[in-house]
Amino acid sequence: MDEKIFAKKDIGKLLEELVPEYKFYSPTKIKGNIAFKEITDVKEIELDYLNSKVPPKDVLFPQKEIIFEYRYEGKDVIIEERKDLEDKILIFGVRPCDAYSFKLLEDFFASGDFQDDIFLKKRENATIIGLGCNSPRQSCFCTSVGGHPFQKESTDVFLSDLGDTYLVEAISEKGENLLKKLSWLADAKKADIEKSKELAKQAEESITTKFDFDLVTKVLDENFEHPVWQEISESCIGCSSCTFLCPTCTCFDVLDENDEYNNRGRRIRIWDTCQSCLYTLETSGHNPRPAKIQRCRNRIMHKFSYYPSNYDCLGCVGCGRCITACPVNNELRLIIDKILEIQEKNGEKVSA
Amino acid sequence: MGLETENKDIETNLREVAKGLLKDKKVDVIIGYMEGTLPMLSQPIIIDSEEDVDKLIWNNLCYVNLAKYLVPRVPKFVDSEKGNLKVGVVSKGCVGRALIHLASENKIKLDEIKIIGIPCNGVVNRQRIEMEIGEKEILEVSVSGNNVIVKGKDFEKEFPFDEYMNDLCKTCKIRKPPLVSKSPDLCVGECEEYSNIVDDFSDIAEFEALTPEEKWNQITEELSVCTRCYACREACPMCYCNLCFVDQNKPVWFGKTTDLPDVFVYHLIRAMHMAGRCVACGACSLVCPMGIDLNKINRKLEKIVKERFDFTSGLDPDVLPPMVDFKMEDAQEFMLEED
Amino acid sequence: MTEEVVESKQDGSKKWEPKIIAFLCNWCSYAGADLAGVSRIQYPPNIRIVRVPCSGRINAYFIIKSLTDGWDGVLISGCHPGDCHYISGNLVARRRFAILKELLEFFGIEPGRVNFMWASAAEGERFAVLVRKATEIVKKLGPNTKFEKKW
Amino acid sequence: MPNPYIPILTKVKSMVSENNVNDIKTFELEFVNNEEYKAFDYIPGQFAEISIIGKGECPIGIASSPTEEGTIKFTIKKMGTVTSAFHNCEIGDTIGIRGPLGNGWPMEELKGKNIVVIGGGFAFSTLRSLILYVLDEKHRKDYGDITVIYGNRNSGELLYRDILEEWEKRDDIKIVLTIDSEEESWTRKVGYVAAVVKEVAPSSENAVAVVCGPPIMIKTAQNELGKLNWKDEQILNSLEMRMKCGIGKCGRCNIGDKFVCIDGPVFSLAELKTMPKEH
Repeated sequence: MDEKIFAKKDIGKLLEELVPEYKFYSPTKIKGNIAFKEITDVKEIELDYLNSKVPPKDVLFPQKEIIFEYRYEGKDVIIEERKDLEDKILIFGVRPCDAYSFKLLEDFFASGDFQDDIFLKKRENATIIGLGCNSPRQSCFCTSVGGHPFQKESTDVFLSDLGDTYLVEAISEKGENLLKKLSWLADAKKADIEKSKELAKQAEESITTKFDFDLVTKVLDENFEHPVWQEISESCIGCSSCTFLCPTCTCFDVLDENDEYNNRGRRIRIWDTCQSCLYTLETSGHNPRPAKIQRCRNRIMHKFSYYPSNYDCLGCVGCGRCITACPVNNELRLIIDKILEIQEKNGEKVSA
Repeated sequence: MGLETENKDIETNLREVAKGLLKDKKVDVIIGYMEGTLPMLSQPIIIDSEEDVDKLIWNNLCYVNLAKYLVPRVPKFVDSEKGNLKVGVVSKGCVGRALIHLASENKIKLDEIKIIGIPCNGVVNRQRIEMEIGEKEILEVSVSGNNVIVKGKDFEKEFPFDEYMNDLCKTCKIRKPPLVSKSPDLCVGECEEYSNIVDDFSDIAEFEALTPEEKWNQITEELSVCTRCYACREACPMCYCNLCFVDQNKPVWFGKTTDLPDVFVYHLIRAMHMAGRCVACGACSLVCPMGIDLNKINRKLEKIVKERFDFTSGLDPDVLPPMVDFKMEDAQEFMLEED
Repeated sequence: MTEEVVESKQDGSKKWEPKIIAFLCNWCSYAGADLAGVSRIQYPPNIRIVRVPCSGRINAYFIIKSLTDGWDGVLISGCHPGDCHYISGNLVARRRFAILKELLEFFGIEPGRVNFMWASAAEGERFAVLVRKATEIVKKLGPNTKFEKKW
Repeated sequence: MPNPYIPILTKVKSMVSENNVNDIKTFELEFVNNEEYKAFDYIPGQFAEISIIGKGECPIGIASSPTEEGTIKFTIKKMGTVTSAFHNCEIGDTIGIRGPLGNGWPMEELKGKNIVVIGGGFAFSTLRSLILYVLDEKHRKDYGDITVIYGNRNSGELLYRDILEEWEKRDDIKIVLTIDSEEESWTRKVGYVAAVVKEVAPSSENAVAVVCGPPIMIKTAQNELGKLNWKDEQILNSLEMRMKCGIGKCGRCNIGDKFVCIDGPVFSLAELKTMPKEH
């Protein structure tokens, strides 16, 4: 299908057309931060943004999610499964790094003998409209983790911001069908396509943070007990901002929430974090990861060593959120530098 | 005031003092701040050799409360043979207060640390500036005269420091660590104990005058974005409980979800626990990834404690904190009485 | 919490009645409540009493948990200052109550939701009067809905 | 595939207190829907996420053997919120189960081998399942000699007493019971499990040791086995870890890149030695 063009001022038209069919999630400003929220009013849409504070992961894997609801009738329990998983979802304006995170999440939740029904159903019913990233931040490093500021993977429709207009491309079948419905879109001119390519090139060049993650994985695998971890975890205060804002973190806790006066309740899952001491604390009092050093290590190992060995890809999309969020500036780039230093030192030893 | 030059002087002096302390073995390690990798941040650093003192910096972005690293002590502060090491703590007023208050709660021993006092003129409210810049990337921050200059790819903006200072710093009277006679600490630069700011809590008066409904709306709106990551708790030097009340599960006191009632209750009880203990460092708000402003609540606590019990936290390690103390004649105007 | 609706005897109209949880100290106020009962002094049936060893035992958690659980009001009563069975439990508690009361108000909870009082074992009359007063205050505020979760 | 987070409903059929202190009970659960029982196909050593709906969920090893028809059993010690709620249960209460989860004891690989079962304390539940399975007349011929070494703090902590008595009467299984310190009327062995292992000195020839118990017991027993020339591959452990989902999604039970819930809970000592010491 050919590329189309879509004027930014027509966003209201788009919304109007899609809202009856989809739950329309778009970037919107909440208390000064960009967040992906369900909207119905065009005024809420925020088009000028770098990226959202909390990743759009929370649309498909919200902080608090109901697993099922239950009712007590005497000693009997009646379990009611969720019915809203079939709702169609549209997420507008997802940056390529976050779109790629959907692929990671999908692969993770679908892996193994048990599939996470809740996430996968939602993902299946979601249409992702990606948006090219014209100005990556200094903290972005998507190109090092196999991404690109204009990567189209796991989006359905991809937009490139050309100023007043978006260049629209259908990527998947779902996207093509969506565009067919929007018959009023004009065809793109050759110049527009060229411009989009130019922007992609510029964006890629503007990314200065680059790592060789194959090497990182190798070094991590060999240095689980290295003293560098003490150094890395030293200034960490264990606040877990990094994991809560991470588009690929999936850990959760399961709780029962009761409405005791009405003999009903719901089993929910909420985000949990490996940076919390309670995460692994067992009832007996034993804690396999009792200190910050183990918890810091677990996060890094999980993304850059366990993920590659279990799912054959890095557990990171290079969005840089953990870098900007860390209040004590104990950020990923520094950590990776420190890890790579081990290799350098070892290399020196060998050559000497 | 010329912040930059003043800071540069302090920085040079600080390095000298630190070097001297390490050289004379008066301290084993020093915890201070170093240059951050992002324009609006600084990074805590622990140094134990004289060569590293040049990494120490001092500027208006040093907002982490270093007392956090002493309760409990990070591994580098404990030697496997010598036990607790003597730690030099680069302390602005609120860090010093935190240390002293923690000493009054018997959490640290003042003779095991050395307070290296630094006169502080407030830290930049980075969240407010970031929010005002909005969706643009900040690449450079500098301070010139009374202005914070923020530069990005295609913009440059000045923020008057007086206004874009952290709210708690605006009313802070204790800008240098209070010197406790018992432990002869030292101060980089001159050390007067109080500056003569008159604090009549007028900054929260407007909020206090609102109706309960309006207050509820404002507070819940502020808290609505909370993700329950507990960064506020982890950054707070006074939050050292092994098991926080929100994490207790026998019984489960309060919900752990991000539903409004649960979030509200978490912040309410955390505030309750801060009464008479908050040292007004503002770390809780400054570390919040969502930019929630908790300063108003902290100010209210300060006010209650000041007015009711005439207490300011972190001034004297020998005075009992107000919540473990009592007086027969404490005010009780809030009690129900017969008409 | 299920709302308490009481049918009025006079005209059959249904009226909302507040539910108030009362934490009473074992030594003074609980005995005071007892005395009020024994002396047949009427007080509103809206309160549900929880006996605690001392007002110093009352944690802010109890009070806030009661509110989140849907009680319309919380009433706390202990020995008069100076009369505490454990000498100073109520004095420590008083500081805690003072802070909590002001904080609740600052957070936008109506100040009348949580009430504190002193009543000795000999003050059955005072107990009844103050319970009546607290009930009136809470009744005026209406049901406590701020902590309700969406279902 | 059905939603793996939805529990199967069962009812408490019976509850038996197992020890003198009365903080360990064995719960017998009967499925509400018999079809679901038929589909609940498990082997010894697997676990299930069991929940009192409204109180929460916890992972517990299945104590019954698939050879015991009709119901499944769990032995639960009163520890945290959920397990305490279990101890407050009444007959007929509804219990949710999700499972069977994890990899059980490798029953196929054990065929033709001698089995040495070493258990300590209340971790004996999945071992009970294993022994019952092996002793069943359908399976007994598939396995070699069976030696059971079971230690406890005192005689009051001994689980499954009636079944142990039955086993002691049989001649195709060797049962060695031990308690930590001497007691009147205790006629069996006294001493820690490791010491008894040394004394019994099971042969490593064509054998597999199955070790389950408190961490210190596991460690010392393994050392003793090592001294008796057992190879790491011959020693099997069942690990415990905090879990929420039991199906490899909630993240917390990882040891290195392995999840205890889906890659375990049974690991050989050889495997454990290649994994980080985070368990």
